[in-house]
Amino acid sequence: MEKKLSEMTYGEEGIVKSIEESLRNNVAGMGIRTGKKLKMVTKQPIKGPVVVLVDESRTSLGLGIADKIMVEAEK
Amino acid sequence: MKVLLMGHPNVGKSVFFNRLTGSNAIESNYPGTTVDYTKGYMLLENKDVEVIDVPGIFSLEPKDRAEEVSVKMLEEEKDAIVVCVFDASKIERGLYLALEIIEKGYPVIIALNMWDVATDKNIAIDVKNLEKILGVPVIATTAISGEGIAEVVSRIGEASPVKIRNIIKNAGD
Amino acid sequence: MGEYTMAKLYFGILGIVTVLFGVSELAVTAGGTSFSWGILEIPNEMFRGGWGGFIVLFAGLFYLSSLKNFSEIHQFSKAIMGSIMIWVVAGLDIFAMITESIPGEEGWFNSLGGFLGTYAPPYTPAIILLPFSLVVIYYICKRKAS
Amino acid sequence: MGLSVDERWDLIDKISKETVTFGKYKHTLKDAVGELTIKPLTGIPIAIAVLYGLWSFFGSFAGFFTDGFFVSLFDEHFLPWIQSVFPDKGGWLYYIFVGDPLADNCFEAFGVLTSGLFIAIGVVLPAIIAFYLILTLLEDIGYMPRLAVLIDTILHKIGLHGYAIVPTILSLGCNVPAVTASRILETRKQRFIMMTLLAIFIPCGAQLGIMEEVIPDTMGYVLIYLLIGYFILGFILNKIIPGKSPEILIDVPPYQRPMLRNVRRKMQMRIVGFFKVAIPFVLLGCAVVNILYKGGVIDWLANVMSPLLSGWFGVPDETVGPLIAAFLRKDLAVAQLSAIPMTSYQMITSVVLVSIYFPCVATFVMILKEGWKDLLGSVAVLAAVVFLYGGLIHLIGILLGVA
Repeated sequence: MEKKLSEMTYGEEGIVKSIEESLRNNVAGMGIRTGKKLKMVTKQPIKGPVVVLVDESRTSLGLGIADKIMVEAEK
Repeated sequence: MKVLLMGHPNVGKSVFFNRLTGSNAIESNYPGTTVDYTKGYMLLENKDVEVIDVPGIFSLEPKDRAEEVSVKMLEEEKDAIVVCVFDASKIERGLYLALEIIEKGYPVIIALNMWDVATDKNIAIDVKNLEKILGVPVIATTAISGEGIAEVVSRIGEASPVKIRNIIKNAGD
Repeated sequence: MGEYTMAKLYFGILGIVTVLFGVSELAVTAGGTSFSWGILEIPNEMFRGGWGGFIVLFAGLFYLSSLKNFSEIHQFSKAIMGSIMIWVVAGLDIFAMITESIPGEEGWFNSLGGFLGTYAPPYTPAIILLPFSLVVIYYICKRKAS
Repeated sequence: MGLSVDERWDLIDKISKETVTFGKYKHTLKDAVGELTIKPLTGIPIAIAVLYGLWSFFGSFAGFFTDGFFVSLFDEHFLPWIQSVFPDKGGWLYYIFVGDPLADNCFEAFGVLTSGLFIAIGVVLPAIIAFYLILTLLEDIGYMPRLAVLIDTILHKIGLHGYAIVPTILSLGCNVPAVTASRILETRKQRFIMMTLLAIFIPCGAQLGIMEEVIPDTMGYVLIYLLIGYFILGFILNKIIPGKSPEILIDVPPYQRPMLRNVRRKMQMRIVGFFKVAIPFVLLGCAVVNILYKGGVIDWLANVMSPLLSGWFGVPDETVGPLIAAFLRKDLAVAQLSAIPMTSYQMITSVVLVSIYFPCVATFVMILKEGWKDLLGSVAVLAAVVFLYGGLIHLIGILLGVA
């Protein structure tokens, strides 16, 4: 099922499907790219940032950024 | 000739720097800004060579002013040798930055730092093969214990610019 | 599963005691008079009693929440965190004692009697909990060994 | 020559497939504890415990040196000695360097060599060392990014993001390096908001040390007023300043054991840096204020400013002296306030005023380096804030019946 990164629930894993063009350079250095598997570690309440696990390293993204990344969630 | 240490934040770069230069490090301000960086000297083939510890960045597309300075420092030292220091357990991110620097035509030598952490995480890297594909020296290091640092020093001279085309070709076979 | 029954029982009891300590610290602070019983003294002070008590309370809750599925690493780490929080509060209570004990009222340094007197009971709840919280180290080592 | 982002990743994928094998990885205890500290439900109580530790250590450590040793060293030994050996009692030089010949403690003497040295070495030095020690440890362990993630939600409301906690906390040591650190924020709007908030609402370590020493009972209220001001002003600035506020995007590194050598080097750098800025201004501040007193300027100003000070802010007219000193050093100003007789609510108000009304000269210069337009903007905001917020605190006092 394809959804936004921001909509993933705690502990869910997924594969990045697409990243909005304007963001690609920004998140590239962090190792986030299409085809990469990531896991949601935690979401902060009240529209706070999310923390995802990519290649065993944790990156925190603001919710607005997470909205612009689409993932194919695994179930 | 100058040696630039570049890499992500939190990969033990400053420990690495201390190992290379001993204790004669100087804190400096980048001209016109207030971003701090450290420089020092290391002995290379009986000559004192300046080593600059460039503030950590994730890519050459700066996202804030501190990162802008790092990129500018690289651009100003056209004839520098760049030592890329990565976290070996996050090699893909590291290669991203290294490729960006190689594409700009700098001679690069790669230190896969925190090798012990990668081993703990059961990540195995074929250093010889990586070296063959990239065409630049690749060395496994653990800066905290000092492992591999001597090899980095002895092989700095081997660094030379590589064409990205060759890397693509080598990766193909 | 069975090998952790002891641990669960231990941290269950420790958790309950810790929560009780935390709650009573908060109550004493709100009430406005300090409370002393045996070697236990609960200070009536916004900082150590109020803020510190809040942390002790949460340390207890961390212990209790680690009980379910204790052997699982993420659950067990809650017990570690509970202990670490007690170490923070107790450690700084002890540090405060040390810094008070050395300088003297008259002259530069305290008399030996005055120095030792600072360390006599009663103690704050966190200091009393401290030795019991150290048990977590045994379980960390045990886990590392296996 | 250059590759696009996607091409580069494709290449890395190929390389990595040939050279790297990822084994089965199981979470270690370090990872598990790391996750606990970043999840809101467990992370927030832990953050509260960390702040408790920071504060408690700060108080004990600074108290040990200041109350335990420096106070008696300065008041009982140094002060009587210098009062007796300094020549020409009653002359200008004596007044500037030693101050009040009858004073029995180094706060009230207010000379360059008495209060000036005592504040710089006896009070501020221990406070700064304690603060930077903990801060450096937290940084080197890798806790700061976690704190940044936890607090992002709140800071987002004031146009910043979580990483702004780094300059904010750094600023509790000294505003000067904190202005520098605000460069980690991406846009000009964010940096402007950050610098303005730092300069106005964050008390520096020197000020905290002095407050802990002279007004320990009312200090909590001062901090609460400053904290509330920080968020109110941030919220307003975020609404009125044009520009973008990008969101947080940071790496959360695993915990590391701090390297002693690194910690030592960083501490040394920070403390030396601090003292280069602090000492000259503390001493200069004492001298300037004493000259103005002696020349009658302060009494004259106190009269002129009376309607504003006692009328609008509700503080004694004598606070004009400390307000002038605050231009140079905030710690000096707070120390000076403690010698003026007033009610405790007036004390809270005037300490808050001294803190917010103007950044110290060193900070001022740092902001100027970032651009004079930003500085002018900051000063304009500041003037409005001091006037309104000072009045508001007075009003609250009147409503509570304590002013």
